This record gives sequence, structure tokens and C-alpha cells, in this order.
Amino acid sequence: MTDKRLSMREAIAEYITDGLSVAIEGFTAFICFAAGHEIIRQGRCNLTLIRMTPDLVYDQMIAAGVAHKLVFSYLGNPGVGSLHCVRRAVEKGIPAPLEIEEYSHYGMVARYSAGAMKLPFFPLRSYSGSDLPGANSRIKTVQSPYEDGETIAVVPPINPDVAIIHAQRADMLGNTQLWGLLGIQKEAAFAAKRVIVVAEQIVDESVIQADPNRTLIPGLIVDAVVHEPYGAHPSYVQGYYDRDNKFYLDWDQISRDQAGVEAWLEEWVMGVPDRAHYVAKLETETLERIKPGMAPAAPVNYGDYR
Amino acid sequence: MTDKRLSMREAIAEYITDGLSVAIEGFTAFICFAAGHEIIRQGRCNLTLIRMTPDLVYDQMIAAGVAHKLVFSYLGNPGVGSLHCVRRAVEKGIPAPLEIEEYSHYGMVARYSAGAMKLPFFPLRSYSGSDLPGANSRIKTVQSPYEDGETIAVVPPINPDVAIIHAQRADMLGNTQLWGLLGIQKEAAFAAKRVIVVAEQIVDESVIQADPNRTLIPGLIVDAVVHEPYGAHPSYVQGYYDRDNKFYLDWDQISRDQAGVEAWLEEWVMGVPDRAHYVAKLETETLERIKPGMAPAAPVNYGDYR
Amino acid sequence: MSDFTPSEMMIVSAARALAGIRTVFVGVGLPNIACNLARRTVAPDLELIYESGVYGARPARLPLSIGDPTLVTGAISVMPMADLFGLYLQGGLVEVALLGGAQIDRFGNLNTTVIGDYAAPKVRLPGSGGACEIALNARRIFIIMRLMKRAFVDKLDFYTSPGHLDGGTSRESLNVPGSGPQLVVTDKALFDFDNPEREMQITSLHVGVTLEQVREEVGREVRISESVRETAPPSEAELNLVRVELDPQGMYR
Amino acid sequence: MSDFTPSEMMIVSAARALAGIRTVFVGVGLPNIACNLARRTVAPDLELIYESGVYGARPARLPLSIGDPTLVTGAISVMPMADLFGLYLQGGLVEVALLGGAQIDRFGNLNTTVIGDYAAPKVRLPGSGGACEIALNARRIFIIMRLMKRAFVDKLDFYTSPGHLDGGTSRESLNVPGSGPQLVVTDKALFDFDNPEREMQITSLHVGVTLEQVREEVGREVRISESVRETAPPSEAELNLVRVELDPQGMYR
Repeated sequence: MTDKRLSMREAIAEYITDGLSVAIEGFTAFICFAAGHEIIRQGRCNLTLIRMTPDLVYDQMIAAGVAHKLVFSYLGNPGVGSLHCVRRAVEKGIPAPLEIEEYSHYGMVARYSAGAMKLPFFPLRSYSGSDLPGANSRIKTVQSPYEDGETIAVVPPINPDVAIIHAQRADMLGNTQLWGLLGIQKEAAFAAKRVIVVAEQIVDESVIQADPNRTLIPGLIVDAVVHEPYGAHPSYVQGYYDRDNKFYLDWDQISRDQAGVEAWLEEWVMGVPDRAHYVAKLETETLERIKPGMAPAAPVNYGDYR
Repeated sequence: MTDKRLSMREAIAEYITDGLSVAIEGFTAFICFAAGHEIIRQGRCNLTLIRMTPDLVYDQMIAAGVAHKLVFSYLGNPGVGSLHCVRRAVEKGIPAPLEIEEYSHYGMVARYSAGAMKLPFFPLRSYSGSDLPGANSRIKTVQSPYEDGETIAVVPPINPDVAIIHAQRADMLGNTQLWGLLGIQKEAAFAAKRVIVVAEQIVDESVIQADPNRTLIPGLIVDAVVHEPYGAHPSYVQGYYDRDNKFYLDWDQISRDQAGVEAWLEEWVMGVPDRAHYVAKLETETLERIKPGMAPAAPVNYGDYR
Repeated sequence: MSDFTPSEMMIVSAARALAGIRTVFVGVGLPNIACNLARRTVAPDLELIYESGVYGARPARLPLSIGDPTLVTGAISVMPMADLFGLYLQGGLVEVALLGGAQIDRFGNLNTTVIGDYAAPKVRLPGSGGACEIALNARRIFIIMRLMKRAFVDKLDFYTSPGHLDGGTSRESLNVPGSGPQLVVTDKALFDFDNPEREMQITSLHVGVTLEQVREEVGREVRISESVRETAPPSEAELNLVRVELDPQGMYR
Repeated sequence: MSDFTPSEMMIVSAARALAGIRTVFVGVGLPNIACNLARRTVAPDLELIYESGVYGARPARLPLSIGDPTLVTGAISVMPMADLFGLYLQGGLVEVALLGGAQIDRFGNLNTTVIGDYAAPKVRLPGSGGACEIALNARRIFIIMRLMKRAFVDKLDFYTSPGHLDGGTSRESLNVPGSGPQLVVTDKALFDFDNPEREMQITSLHVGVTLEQVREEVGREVRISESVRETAPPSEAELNLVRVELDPQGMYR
């Protein structure tokens, strides 16, 4: 089997080209800012960005002008407030107009599920009485062929060109394990045409095989494996580091105007060659502050059967 | 919170009444024979038995005359051959005629999923070109409202009156963790109106909470918790004991005629008051033979965040 | 009687409304404190459900977002969002969900999408998140928001989360699982919808608040329940729990 | 050349057909040994997928059923069956699936449901299991069964798993993802469907088997490929792996 490890620079250069649809997923946790920043550094454009919660990573990418379209279900700085860059793009076309395609959370979950399961649609109990279907004609209905004859909402599959998934650990073949908030990373990875896994740790295949129920993504569907410690900062990785909430609060100020954002991007994205330098640039105080204590999982025995 | 622990006798007496639909699930593994035997001992009848793979547990229950209908997707003695009792009932009406409702595996998975998600139907890519829809009019089709306009097979939800799920560990509130083959136990439990969890071990809530990703069934949907070591013998429980394959082979002979089965039921079901006595009746050689070695899961840290 | 802030009155009112409830779908901030207060007082079996995929959270600190890692560690179950929305919410296991919005109309419909025209919005709001399906599938909806003229409007700019729609039986005609908004907790008064028109009506005024003040804020005639009363102020015990244990830094005073 | 059993010839033939394949959907017994032989020889990257929910099994012993615990311990991934069927099979990740049946017709359609009438069967067979959706979704189907008159029939009593249906383009008209049966491995000969009618044809006769014997067993005229040849017998290396490592007890000789 081939070793799929690449540097982030190599992985983005290889798999992210202008005009593709890209899903950097992870709900509040596991958000791969390292990939977003490398996409900005490599000057990609006309991307369709897909994410349930665009969060700061897409706020930064949209301010940097990499996107022409956004597919999402919740636009917010979680626990803080607005995503000012996305708002500027939608409300004022700064730095460029942004096309949007909007769903509810479950609608996005259902779209990824349909994409992963190769279904023509996925049914869900939502949208009736809401203006969302009026704002998005992709939200339709289907009638049940059974007794009830009930009419139910459906959404179409979504199959991103590339999904980028951050995880605690993966082996060099891309077999990947996550714990904590699993979000829709599994569905996003199976739905995508290409998958880049970014891991805090690269482990031996034997570590993965010692807990097969924990494997969320098999190497079978993974194209590249990037080893990038702290690659999800300022978001978090369960058991590895906490969210850097100070940054989420600071961003609410930094992002109030495009100039401030550009200055920040100049210093923290264009101004560093890679994530290792970004991490080195963080104060040690920061890394100390976001370091969690130990909370080990209860032991489990799979049993040796020979 | 209330302690939901009951003896198997109490749990079956309380929740399984004549005429109900019952799903004792678990694919090859985690098959709760202890519950099946107690249902036989209590002389229940007219049950609709639901299981993807009826396996020996339903072969025994059907020979004992508890069922009037069987909903399934594969009738076999796994790795051995036929389920002779089910065949006798279907082919010759011995001991009584048995109504059958038949799907493919994915059809049953989809039915449980629709039942658990309260959907009017679940779509799947199956059945086209097969005689199964002709044999079962519950298998229908729906047309996609999207461009392709594709026609896709659908199955209706299934919501058993009672689901019985065997697991490695649960707390007294019914919060339940499984590892190994997860089958469709999660979907069956969420689809059922009542849930009985049977566990090899009853643990403190803190054990469950030390690995929340491993929790398959929350106490919220559980009505009774039964502590029943070896409750799945002769099937197996990952890490606790192996399948007693000798019994699966023996059953192929025992079950060749109704008389042989009745003699076996007399000795091993009616002849023992409960599972503890059944286990005591097994030779120690058997318990030794099915004891696996250690294969611990790789450690995981959830992190202490305070 | 010690004095208290309007936020504390909201927290305490929401907590009391959760008496005996088993499951609540919740966000962060004030509603989160209300649920934890209920757990310590009137709803000992209450389990908190977060759309991030958490059932039965046991946070060791005040969560800063609905995806805070402290909601994961020590929780009863943490699952993919497909299970949270499919098995728990759509599965009918959510008894009460707490919602809010930028705009609410007299029938409890909520707007969290845009102010102005959708295609060219004056203000682009966060959008639905899970709110649309929560509003339809949770058995009951409690709405928590401050009483402000610009929020309590006659006509929403966008219907994100359906309440009682046009009132009367119009929601029933949707044939959805949830019964819709039952309560609105504000900093000045409590409202319910217990009338044939399913129209928001004042049921309780907080201590020191007058009907005129409420009308003033709502900016229109407000329906009043025959049984309108004064909200019982927070007890010492309730205030202690909030100030000492649940929000020691007073982030949500 | 050492001698070998018909079963060994089947195992080796099936293994060779898996050359370069990445994923195979497999059952237990002879097909399972064939896949493990392929892994050790012509398909080092081959991963075994079991409908019980296992991807990338690393069995420490011969599995006695598709749910054997030895398939779980040490596997790459073990998942709910909803994921195995939804994400792997329907998701299009299964390159080859190995199937068999009680009856097969000239177009590779399979019956594993009943002999006789469905409502009043002479013999009630196991049924589909996952076979129906496997036959439609796996990219290619290899069929493994012994050549027997009662199995190779003109008309199936029940169509459980669609092959090339009525032949020609009739399967394409179903518009399903999989391309259907490509190969039939028997104890006497190998068959493919590489003709416009998509009809089973002999491509290779095992050592010492005559066309007459095959016709005799099939009980009807059998189509023969222009390029019909003799099957290369198992090599010493292949036999060694099977006899010493994969099936030391000779359970499947």
C-alpha cells in the first residue's frame, strides 16, 4: 500500500484547483484552519465553499477572495456573534459579491447523507411553513407511496469535489479515527470525490486496528494524509487542545472592517510559510491556556480470537 | 432517576404480551437467547417476530409455537446451513403455519432506519429486476423530484412493539455501550415502542460517561435493564465470549425433526428456571472453550475541560 | 426580598417552566443557565440536548459555544449530527426546545435569516441552523428573548421557524409533530398562546413592570390573558444557584 | 505437477480473477479462502468487506460465519450495517462481490429464495440477505458455485439477485450502478458473459474436464467462447498457501 502523506502545501497544490467545490467540515471542533490558510496562500479563487457553519475559517477565506459561492446552514461566530466578512460580502459585495445557497442544519446533514449514500434525494421533516423553500428551489417535496400518502420535504445530494477533514489520528494510508463531536465528517468524506485527512498524530496501522469501531474514515476513500499539529487552531481538537476563545472574541473586532482583516491575513497567513511557523508565532501562554487535562476513555476488550 | 433493573422473568412478564411484535436483534453477535427462552417459558403466543437473520433463537421460538408471523431478510444457520424449524413451519405448517414478510438485508436496515427517524419511507438502491417486490407489496418506488427524475425503491418504517438488545455494558438507567458488530441495534432500539436492554455487565454511569462516543443507546429510550451474563450464548459477545460453534453444528442435527427440538426445549428451556441455571448446566469445558484472549482498544483522551 | 436583574428573572422564569421535563434542546448563554438551574431545582431528570451531537451533557464549566469540548467530556452520549437530528429530534424525543430570534410575530413565528429583502438584505442574520426543524419537531417550543420594539413585529421579513403561522388552526394544517410555541419568556413579562387564535398574550408581568411598558415595547396593542398575574420573583435559593454555582463570573447578569 | 481437488481449483481460479482488485464483498467458506489467497498473491491491496459491518478484516483464524468475532478484532473499520450498505455498497466502493445461489440461469440471474412456488415452496431457501442489493450495486459480480444439473437451470423459480436479466441490453435498461456477473467459477470450468447476448459461455475447462462433461452437468447446449482454453492448474505456491496457511484443517478441500 502507498504512503499517502503529503505536506499541506503539497496536498492543497495537488487537489485544490480554482473553481472547485470544497468542504472543510467539523462542527465547532476539528475545523482545519491550516488548510484554509494554505488555500489563501496559494491564491485559489472561484471556489464554492461548503460548510454547515462557515465559522471563522470561511470568514477569513471569503475576505481573502477565494470564494464565489457559499453553501451553508448557519452563519455565525459561535457563542460570539456575527461573521462580519461574510456579511460584508453578502450585504455589500466586499471584497466581491458572494452567491449563497442556504439550508437548515438538518437539510445540510441530509444533503451530505444523500451524497454519501448515492441517493437521488434524502427525506426529512422540515421546511413546512418556512420561507426557506421559497428562497432555495433545491428544497422540494415527495409524496409517500404508503397509506398515509404524506408529503415530506427532500433535499438533493451534495458531492463536494474535495472534503478536508481534521482528526486526532490517522495512519499513513488514511485510516482515520475521531472522538468528540463527530459532526457530519463521515458523511462529508464519503460524499466527496477527493478526501484530504489532516491529523494531529500519524500512528501505526496497528493503533487504528486496535479499536475498529472508532474508525470514521477508511483509507480507501482518502487521497492525502497531512500531519499538522495544532492544524485546527483557533478551533479545537478533543483531548488535544481547547478552543482559543480569546481569538474568537478578538476576531469579532479584527473583522469589523476589510482593512483590519487584510492586515491580519498579511501577518498570520501570507506572513508565514506554513502552519509550523504559525504555531511558533503563537505565544506559549496561548498553547498553555488551551491545553486540557486528562480524561481517559474507559477500557474496552475486543478479545483475541484465534 | 429510577433504577430500571429487572430480572429477565420480570422484564418479559412486564413488556412481552401475546400478539406483540418483537425484535430480538444482533447480527450473528449479541443474540439474546436468554430473552427468547424466557418468552418460551412464559408461554407467549401469536407474536410477530422481527429479525434480519432469525438464526437459532427464532428457530427455537418458532418450534415452540410462540409466533404467528416472521419478518426477516435471511433465513439461515450462519456458516452451517438451514433453519430446519422455520423451514418446517413455512413448508409444512409444523407446529403451526407461519406468515412471512420478506426483505433483503438493506431493506430491513432501511425499514429500521425509517422507523427510528419517523420517516414515512426510506429510499434504497435495490429490488429492480428482482421478484422480491412481487412477493412483498410493501416494497414500492418513489420518483425523484430532481433533474434525473430517477425512480428509486422505498420501504416503509418498522416500529416493533418491543426491541430486545444485548450489550457488553449498561448502567442501571439503561445507558448502553456496545463494541464489535453494531448491526442495526441502534436503529431497532430507536424504532421500537419499548426497549429491553440485556447486559453482560452493569456499570456505574461514570463508566459510560468516560467514553460518550461509545454509547449506542441512551437510557432515555430504555424501559428495562436486565443483568444476564452469558445471555447471548450460543451466539457471542465481543471480548466476553466466542460463538459456541459446536452448538450451532449440533443444532443442525437436533432440529431435523420437531420431536428432537421439543426434547431439547424440554431440557434446556422448560427444564431450567432461568439463564443462571442454563449457564450452570453448560460444561465448564464449554465456557473455557469460548473464552477469548485480551485485545484492548487503543487509549483515547477526551480531555478535562474546566 | 433581594433585588435581581431582568436577566436573572428570565433565567428563573425559563427554569420554572421546565418543571418535570425530561429532555430540552438548548443553546448556550442564558437558556443554558436556565436549563442547568431547572436541573438543580424543578427538573432533576432533565437532560440537555445540543445540536452539535450531544445528549446528556455534564459541563464542568460554562460552555462558550454549543460545540464546547466541556459538553463532550462526561456526557452520556455524543453522536454524529445525523443521529442527533434523525433519531432524537425527528424521532420525537425532544420534549421542549428553547428558541429565540431577531424578529417574532404575534403567532410566535421567528425570523433569524434576514432583515430586509432576502436577495438584498439590510442585515444578513445567521440563518436557521437547526431552528427550522426544531420548531417543527420538538413537542413544545419555549421562546426566550428580550422585549424590544424592533424584535416584536407585526410582519416578519422572513419566516425561518414556523410558530402558529397565521394563528388559529393554521399550524395544525401543516400536520407536523410539534405543537409549536407555548411560552415566551422576556425580561418584562411572560406570554403564552392559550387562546383559540393562538395569539401571544401576556400571562404574567415581572415585578415592577406595567402593562403600558410592555405595550410601549411591543409597539402595538397586546392581548392580555384573563388570568394575568405578577411573576413570582426569584427566590434566594434560585438566585444563589445562579450567582454562586451556574454563573459565578456573572457573564449573563 | 502435484494433484489437487476441484475445490482447490475453484479457490485458485477465483483468487486469480481478483488480480489487482482493491475491495471485495465476500462470504465465508471457499470464497473467503479465495480472497485471502488473492491477498497473498495477485491482489496485495485487497480488502475484504463483510455485510456484517466489517471493512478490512484481519482474521486470526478461519472465520466460521460472516459475523465471526475474529473478523472484528484487528479490522480496519467495524460499523453499523446502515453504513456498510449505505456508504460502502450503495456508495459504490465495492469493486467485486462474490455470490452464489441454489439456481443460476444462462444470464447469471440467481435464486436463493425458494424452489417451487413462493407461496407454497417445495424448499424454502435462505432468501436474499444482502445479495439483491449486492448484485445491483457492486461494480462487478463473480459467481462461485459447483456445476450441478439442478443448479444450472433454464428458468429460475424465483429471481432473487438480478444478473443480466433476459440478456442483451436488458440489464442496462434497469439503470443500476453495477455491471452484473462477469465470471462464473465452477469445479469443472470457468464461464464469462462476453458476448452481445450476455449469455454464460465456457471460457476455460479445468484440467481433465471435457466439454461433454460440462454439457452433461448443465443439461443443455452450452455456449462456448471462441477463445476457450484449459485452466492453468494450481501452482505449488498457490496450493501451499491454501493447504498450509489458509485452510490447514482442509475444511474446504
